[in-house]
Amino acid sequence: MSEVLFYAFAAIAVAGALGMVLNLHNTVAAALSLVGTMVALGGLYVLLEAYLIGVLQILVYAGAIVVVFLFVVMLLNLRRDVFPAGRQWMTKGLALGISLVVLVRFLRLVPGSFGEPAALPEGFGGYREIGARLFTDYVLAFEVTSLLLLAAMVGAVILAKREPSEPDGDPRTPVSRSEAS
Amino acid sequence: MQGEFVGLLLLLALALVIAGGFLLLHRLLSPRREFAEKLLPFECGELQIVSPHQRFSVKFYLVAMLFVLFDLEAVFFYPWGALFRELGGYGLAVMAVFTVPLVVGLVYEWRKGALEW
Amino acid sequence: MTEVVLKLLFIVLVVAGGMLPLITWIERKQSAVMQDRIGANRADLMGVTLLGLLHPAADVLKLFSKEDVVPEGANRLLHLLAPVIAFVPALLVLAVIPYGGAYRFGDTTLSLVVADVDWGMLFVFAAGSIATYGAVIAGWASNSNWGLLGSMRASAQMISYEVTMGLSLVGMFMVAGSLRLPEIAAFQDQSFRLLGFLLHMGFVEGETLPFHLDLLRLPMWGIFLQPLGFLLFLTCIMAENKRPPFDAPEGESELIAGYHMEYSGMRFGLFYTAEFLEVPVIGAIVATLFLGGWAIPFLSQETIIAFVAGGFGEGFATGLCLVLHVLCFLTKVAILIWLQMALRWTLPRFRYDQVMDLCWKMILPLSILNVFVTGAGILLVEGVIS
Amino acid sequence: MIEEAVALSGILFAIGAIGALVRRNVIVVLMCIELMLNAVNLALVAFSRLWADATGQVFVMMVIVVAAAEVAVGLGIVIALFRNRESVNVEEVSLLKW
Repeated sequence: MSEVLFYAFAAIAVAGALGMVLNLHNTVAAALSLVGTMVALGGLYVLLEAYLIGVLQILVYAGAIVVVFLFVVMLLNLRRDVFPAGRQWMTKGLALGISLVVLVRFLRLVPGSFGEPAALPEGFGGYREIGARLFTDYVLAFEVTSLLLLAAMVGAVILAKREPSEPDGDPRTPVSRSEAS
Repeated sequence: MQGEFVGLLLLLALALVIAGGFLLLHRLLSPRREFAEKLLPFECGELQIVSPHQRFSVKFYLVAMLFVLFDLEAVFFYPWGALFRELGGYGLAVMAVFTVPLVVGLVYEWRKGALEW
Repeated sequence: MTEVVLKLLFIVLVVAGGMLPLITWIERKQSAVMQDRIGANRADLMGVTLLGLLHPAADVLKLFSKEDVVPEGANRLLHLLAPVIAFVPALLVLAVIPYGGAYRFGDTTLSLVVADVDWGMLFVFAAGSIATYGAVIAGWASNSNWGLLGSMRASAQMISYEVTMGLSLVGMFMVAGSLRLPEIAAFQDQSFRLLGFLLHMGFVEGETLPFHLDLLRLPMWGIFLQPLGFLLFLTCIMAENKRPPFDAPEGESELIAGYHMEYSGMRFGLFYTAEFLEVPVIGAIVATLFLGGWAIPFLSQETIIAFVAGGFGEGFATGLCLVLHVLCFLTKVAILIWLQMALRWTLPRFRYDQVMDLCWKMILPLSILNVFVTGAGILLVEGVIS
Repeated sequence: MIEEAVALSGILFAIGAIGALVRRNVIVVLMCIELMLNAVNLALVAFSRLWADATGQVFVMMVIVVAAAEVAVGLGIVIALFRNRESVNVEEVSLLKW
């Protein structure tokens, strides 16, 4: 049962990833296939007994991070972004080649290189164990996290927000018609 | 524990079947009398003057960005809240230290006008 | 396995099959009563109208017989996918909500929840965040100005209230000490002494309170332990459902219908079903978290079983308890559905900037404050709870 | 199942890396970077299961935070770029390549 589910989720994850990379015309659809990958990964985490991480994967990656991507795509109106035909085929071929060679070597390493999985303690992967680790052993990392979030908050506002002197449409209407192209 | 997820998967399958079945049944039952005017996007009986392919105000990005960052804050709050009894006063202090920068960030956004609509 | 299937069928039949049609009828009847009208009473089957109870069936038939229009220039695949994405999470949430406690029949324990997962409440949040995509894609895929405006408003509102919805609940997690919904519900199946903190902080000598003060009790429900959390959470979860007074994304008078404007027939029907499905789901979540779930006030499970088992035997007592608990839960859900309807027809629509201000400038700071006040409170008067 | 999970993480990482190198839409490049971070998360979870040690899962939480911060700032940069150059093509944003 769980083997079948594993392969089903893995197939969805790979299909979503490929759909994102290969979709050249529609960035919204690319973002949505990424959502498929994220949800499938959440299922894989649950199969690997990482229950809290599984739900956080869906909550944060699928439910929050990709939403921001989608917002920016819609914000910039990238409904159809067809770029001029590619140049630099050399560079790209090289990138593709090296990545594939590394991948094949990696995949040949994996089979049989791990032993049997260790026996699981009670409550493994639940929020109690993760939380206990996070708030005691790794409390410094946890505190520094909030500084990272603060830095991101300040940085994003400075980068994205215009000064009040610049026109940004009527503050009462959500769509700024002045930017319509 | 994984047995608990059988119910979730079954309900997911059921929901997909219901939704798909409804759409399929509708497809089979509904009449089809299409003509060009009917297929136009609804604009109070007029042709579209402004294309919907236009850019949006950056406010939506700012809200989305704030959402992601505060959502992560909340993600750390959930297990902390459930473990609060075990952590006690130490936990409260840890979380206070964690929250201060985020409150500073919120005040900063507020003063910068990123929360204005 | 069969047990899971039976529980699944029960909730789907009760909620989706029973409550859902009833709610559309109640909505119309209640609005009629509040506006001094008669309300839905025309649909009849050979002269029988049943107070308009045939209207839900007529609505479904009508939706099926409408033409399936996909507007020109729409993205056909995403246009089809959006209502499914909006509908599935709304139904999926039902799996983690306990509609009864855990009951021992001999050697087996029957727990009345489909999926007793460790992080039930986080699953509710995750499902809600997935539902955002339904709104975003619906407006974007249908190539319409109104639809796009509605979907941008809807998604910004939904993601904003998602954050505060989570944060306003942290206080309740702290009090109940769990993220697991059955545990939170079972925690509320007891009562506390209003003045118990006098004892625990050492103001009263001895082991127990005087008898008349000991009688002063309240059920240990979230609404009494977390009154602010209850108000904030109810506001947030109603805003998340985008029903009035938070219906700026689809305000009829400004955006016509918002993000599902270009939808007809059953495609629209799925959006409509999702929106109405969320009414009982919200009722069930709020009841479980703040109104004690299946718990009967002042009569805990042990009390009932111990009282009835004396005369009728253990098995009968447990069965009776099960039935009473499920009925109690459904009653609470019904009360909360009524509350949502009453609010929906009482309050005028918020302006969009007011919706966002309410979220980021009022509820967010208040919910963070609530967390720390609750924390300090628990540490100070730990004795009140227990 | 663990070996398969690690292999899958390698495949996803490779897809992400290829996409980040080949695609020219900045937003897609950022999405590919997210995919690579996710591949690493999958490997962390798989190894955490292998050794029955929850530390890997704590790391995953940290990676999630980093990913979110990266998205917020990265997309802020994209918006600022777009405002100045009306393009999201990485090849047109080569000012630093002088």
